[in-house]
Amino acid sequence: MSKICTLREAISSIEDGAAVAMGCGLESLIPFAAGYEIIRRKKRGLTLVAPISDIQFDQLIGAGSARKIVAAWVGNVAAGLGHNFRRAMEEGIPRPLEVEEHSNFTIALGLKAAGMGLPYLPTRTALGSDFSEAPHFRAITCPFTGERLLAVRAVAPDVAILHVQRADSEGNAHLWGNLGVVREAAYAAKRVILTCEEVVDHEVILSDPNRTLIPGFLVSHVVDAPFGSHPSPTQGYARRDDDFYFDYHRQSRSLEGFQEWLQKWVFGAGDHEGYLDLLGKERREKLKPGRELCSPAVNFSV
Amino acid sequence: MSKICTLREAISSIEDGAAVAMGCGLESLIPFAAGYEIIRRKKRGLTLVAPISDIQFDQLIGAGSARKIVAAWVGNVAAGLGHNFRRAMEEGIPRPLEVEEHSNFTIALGLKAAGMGLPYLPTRTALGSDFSEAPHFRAITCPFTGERLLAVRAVAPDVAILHVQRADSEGNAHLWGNLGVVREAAYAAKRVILTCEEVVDHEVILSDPNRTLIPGFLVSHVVDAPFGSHPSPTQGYARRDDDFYFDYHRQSRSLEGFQEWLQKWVFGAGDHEGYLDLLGKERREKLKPGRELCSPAVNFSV
Amino acid sequence: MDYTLKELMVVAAAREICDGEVVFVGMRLPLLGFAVAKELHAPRAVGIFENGVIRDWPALAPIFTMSDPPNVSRSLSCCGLVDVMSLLQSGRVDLGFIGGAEIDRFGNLNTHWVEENGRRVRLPGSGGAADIAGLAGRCIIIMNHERRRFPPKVRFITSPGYGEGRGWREGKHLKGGGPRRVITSLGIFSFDSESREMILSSFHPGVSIEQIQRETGWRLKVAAEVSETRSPLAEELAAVRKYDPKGVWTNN
Amino acid sequence: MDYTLKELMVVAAAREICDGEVVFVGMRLPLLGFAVAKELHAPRAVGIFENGVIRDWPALAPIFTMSDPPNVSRSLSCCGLVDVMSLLQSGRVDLGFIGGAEIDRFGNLNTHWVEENGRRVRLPGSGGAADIAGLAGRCIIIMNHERRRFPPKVRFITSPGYGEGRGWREGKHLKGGGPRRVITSLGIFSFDSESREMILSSFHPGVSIEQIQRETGWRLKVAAEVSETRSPLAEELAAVRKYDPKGVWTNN
Repeated sequence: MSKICTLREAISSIEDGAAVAMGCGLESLIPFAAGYEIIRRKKRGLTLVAPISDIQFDQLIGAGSARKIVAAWVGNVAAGLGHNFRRAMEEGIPRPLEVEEHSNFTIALGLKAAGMGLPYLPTRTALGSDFSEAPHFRAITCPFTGERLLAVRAVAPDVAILHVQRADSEGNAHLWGNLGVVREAAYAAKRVILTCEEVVDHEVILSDPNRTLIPGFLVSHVVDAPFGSHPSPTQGYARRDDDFYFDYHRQSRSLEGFQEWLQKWVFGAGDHEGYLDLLGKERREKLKPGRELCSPAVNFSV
Repeated sequence: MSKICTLREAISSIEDGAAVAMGCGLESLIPFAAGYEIIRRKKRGLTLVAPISDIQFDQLIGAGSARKIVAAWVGNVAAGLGHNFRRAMEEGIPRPLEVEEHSNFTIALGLKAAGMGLPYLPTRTALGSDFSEAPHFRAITCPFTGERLLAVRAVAPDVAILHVQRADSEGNAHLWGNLGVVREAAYAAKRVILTCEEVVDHEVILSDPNRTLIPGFLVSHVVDAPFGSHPSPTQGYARRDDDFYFDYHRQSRSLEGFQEWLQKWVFGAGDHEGYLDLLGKERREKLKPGRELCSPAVNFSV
Repeated sequence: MDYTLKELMVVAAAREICDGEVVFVGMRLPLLGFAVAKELHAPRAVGIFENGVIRDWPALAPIFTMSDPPNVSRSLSCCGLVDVMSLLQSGRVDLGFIGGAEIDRFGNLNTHWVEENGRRVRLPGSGGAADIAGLAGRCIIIMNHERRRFPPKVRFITSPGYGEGRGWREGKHLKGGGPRRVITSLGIFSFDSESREMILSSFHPGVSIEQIQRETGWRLKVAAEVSETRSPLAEELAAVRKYDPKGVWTNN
Repeated sequence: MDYTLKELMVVAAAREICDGEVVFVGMRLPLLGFAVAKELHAPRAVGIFENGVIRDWPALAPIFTMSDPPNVSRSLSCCGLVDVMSLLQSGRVDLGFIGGAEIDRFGNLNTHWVEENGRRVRLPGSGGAADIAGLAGRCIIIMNHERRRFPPKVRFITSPGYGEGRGWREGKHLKGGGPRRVITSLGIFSFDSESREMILSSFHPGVSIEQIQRETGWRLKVAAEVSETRSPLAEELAAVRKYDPKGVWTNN
């Protein structure tokens, strides 16, 4: 049963107020195309979940889609602060924002707990950090050693939006490169929406089962979205578009600048195809990876 | 700095009384060659750690190497009971045996806990199972939800002996096929001894970093041991030798029969090369996989 | 009969699998049952194995263990034991097949130790059975039906069924639904939704209820609508024989 | 001087890495420092990144983030965040580099919020810094040295140093060794083994102790053997420039 659909259909399945994990590869594999469509579909009251999301959360905050952030870091990795995040936190613009503060490790453990079907996981990190005083952490004691540990409450998103290199029509997905918390998010969420560089035959998936990090039975929608992580990189398919981040940083400094940015790149583009047109062929060509560096085959012979 | 050495050197580094994880791929990748060398080197008082080990633990128990088993299952997967395990448990022959009882999931969590640097991990499994009354389990309560859970004490072996498809001289290892608890054991143990089908150039490792499941800095010894998992399979290199298991089951039914088996296949063979000679070329050829089923390349281009 | 008892059991196992379900398979008869279900009424079922293999079609060749190369090659996903057990613990596994050396009237299984002639016999232990028994959406138990294997109360609970009956699983905080069916060499049992006791729902062709009672260590409860086990259909038998052409697993 | 201040800082960072060590690298100056150390005195050092990348040689091309393809391709291992953090939490990481918006005299770092002109300014948060600060064998902190960034006590502890001094980390059950060195744009600090307070151990060429005091929000402790920071050697500078030929990171 094919789960392939348009980006619009996939994003329309997300309800206002949902908890959405996205940007789980850290600085790569960020599903920006899906984020833009969330803004176009005017989703409201979302809880956004990821360790760091580079500028994705800043965009969604500025567009008014987010009510709450569950994250370790919100900003612009190459350029510094996130201006929309600041405006929301400091002035409630465009609306007030709640933050469940984490470190990279604790949010990963929160997702991992949910994906393991557990209400919490213990850790030794974040002890002594002021943010660990928040109610999603609890001081606990090891029942064997008596050691003091920190319990991290499970983080169970309603949906995880994940960008991957290739998937079949049932949502079985191959990923490579750095994996961040992609797998943890896929297991933690009630369901997964995939955007992918390529939809491939089921046969391709079966030919290398060790790369199948997301089994299709966790997935509800599969969207064919080449360059869907732009401006973030996808190993083997797209380089990072550094200029895009710097331009965004400059333009989003003022609220008006951000609105203009949004008007051009999100609403004006209309959809992912329009966005790619707007980027232009030349820029897209520059972002394509260079000389192939292919993995050697391994033998699954029986 | 090369860590390549002989099987004898690697096994000699294990001290009497050590806790040794081996057989962590479940029914495949079992480091039988290393187990035989443990018997030849007359190691004593070992604690053996694995979910199931097919007949490997039965062999080591019969040879008198083991004092304690930390496992979920000890027997002969295709043929049934483990005769040496029964003799040790029922009659103390050749010596009494202590068992730390687990399920597959709880021992995996024990290893995972150690590998994460934690003294325990919580779970919902084994509640209501009589073996969970043992002191390596404790009833606990979730600090957030109040739910009843089970704490599994960390299992931290002194050494993990892992058979892998390929490794470089520093111990960076590529694995594929089913992974069992190989990775958990590598992270949990104080150090890792690798036996591998092939020693490859560092370049091969770098060409597919997603297959590197064990980084070399966890590894102390690398042994070039093709067919080192015989009679268990290694995906892409060796089929399962079913007859070997059935023969073992028959011969080990009596203590005398096991002694004869041991004399022939372990002491008589003298070393891994002698063992392969004893198997014979024809049998080895039959155990080699058939037509290649190669994974397609993925692109790591930048 | 133009089929063997084990073929009947395989078919009964296959019938328990619904389309699209995620199934912890196990070896031998359930493995065949999974193949039969995939072939016939459950083409979209997915099989999970404790070693980390997830498959959406049967192994490429007959296998003795779940880690044999034909069960690994061309699988949907190869991951680790913690991954598949996480799927189980988080409620993603609809169904699991398990067995044991002993079963009691509340469906508890023992694979740790039994007594024979007053002598303690040590068995292999849980493996993943306790995990599946506790956490799968529902469990199907497959057993040889002999009186010594059907005591009123197992000596040791390896894999919990309904413990001491009604409310016991809830009291133990077990997340999975517990045993749904016991498929034995003599008949098929379900469990009373109130008392949680095993109830005979069908007897295999040629087997009498009295015979089943003789091989059972407690006073048998029989369903009002008890009937003969439905014989395998021709297409079911064909599917069994496609995957076990030499009868390695299904010859009596 | 025939080198920039940032080149000096990169070289100082590189000198902290011993051969064979496993290092949580981070971006910018420490990333360059790692490359310099690999090139010169620590060829067997291994770099770990929070996104799951483990490398034993520098990225293939200049990068802005640790997930840029040149940092991923031809790495030693690509795994997940939980994997590398597990290595950290289990004591396998010898050294980590971190930074912050504010640091206080016990080496505590704040990257959550500060005040500017009485107005609260929200910063990005911890990322992985709190994890590294708590769990790495030892930490090296890299900071721009300005008085507003060096208050006596940070407003918010994101990444703990020695807290309130002696015994504080132990009381918090922190497993890692804590900050070993602070490399600033004015000098290099170590920590008193008793009081756990920052101590100036060297001032950069051309910088006076008085100047450092002026840019520090508390009464500076100065090591008895304080000296000028050792200038980069020619080979050290050559290595820096090999990896940052255009001075993207190291131009002042």
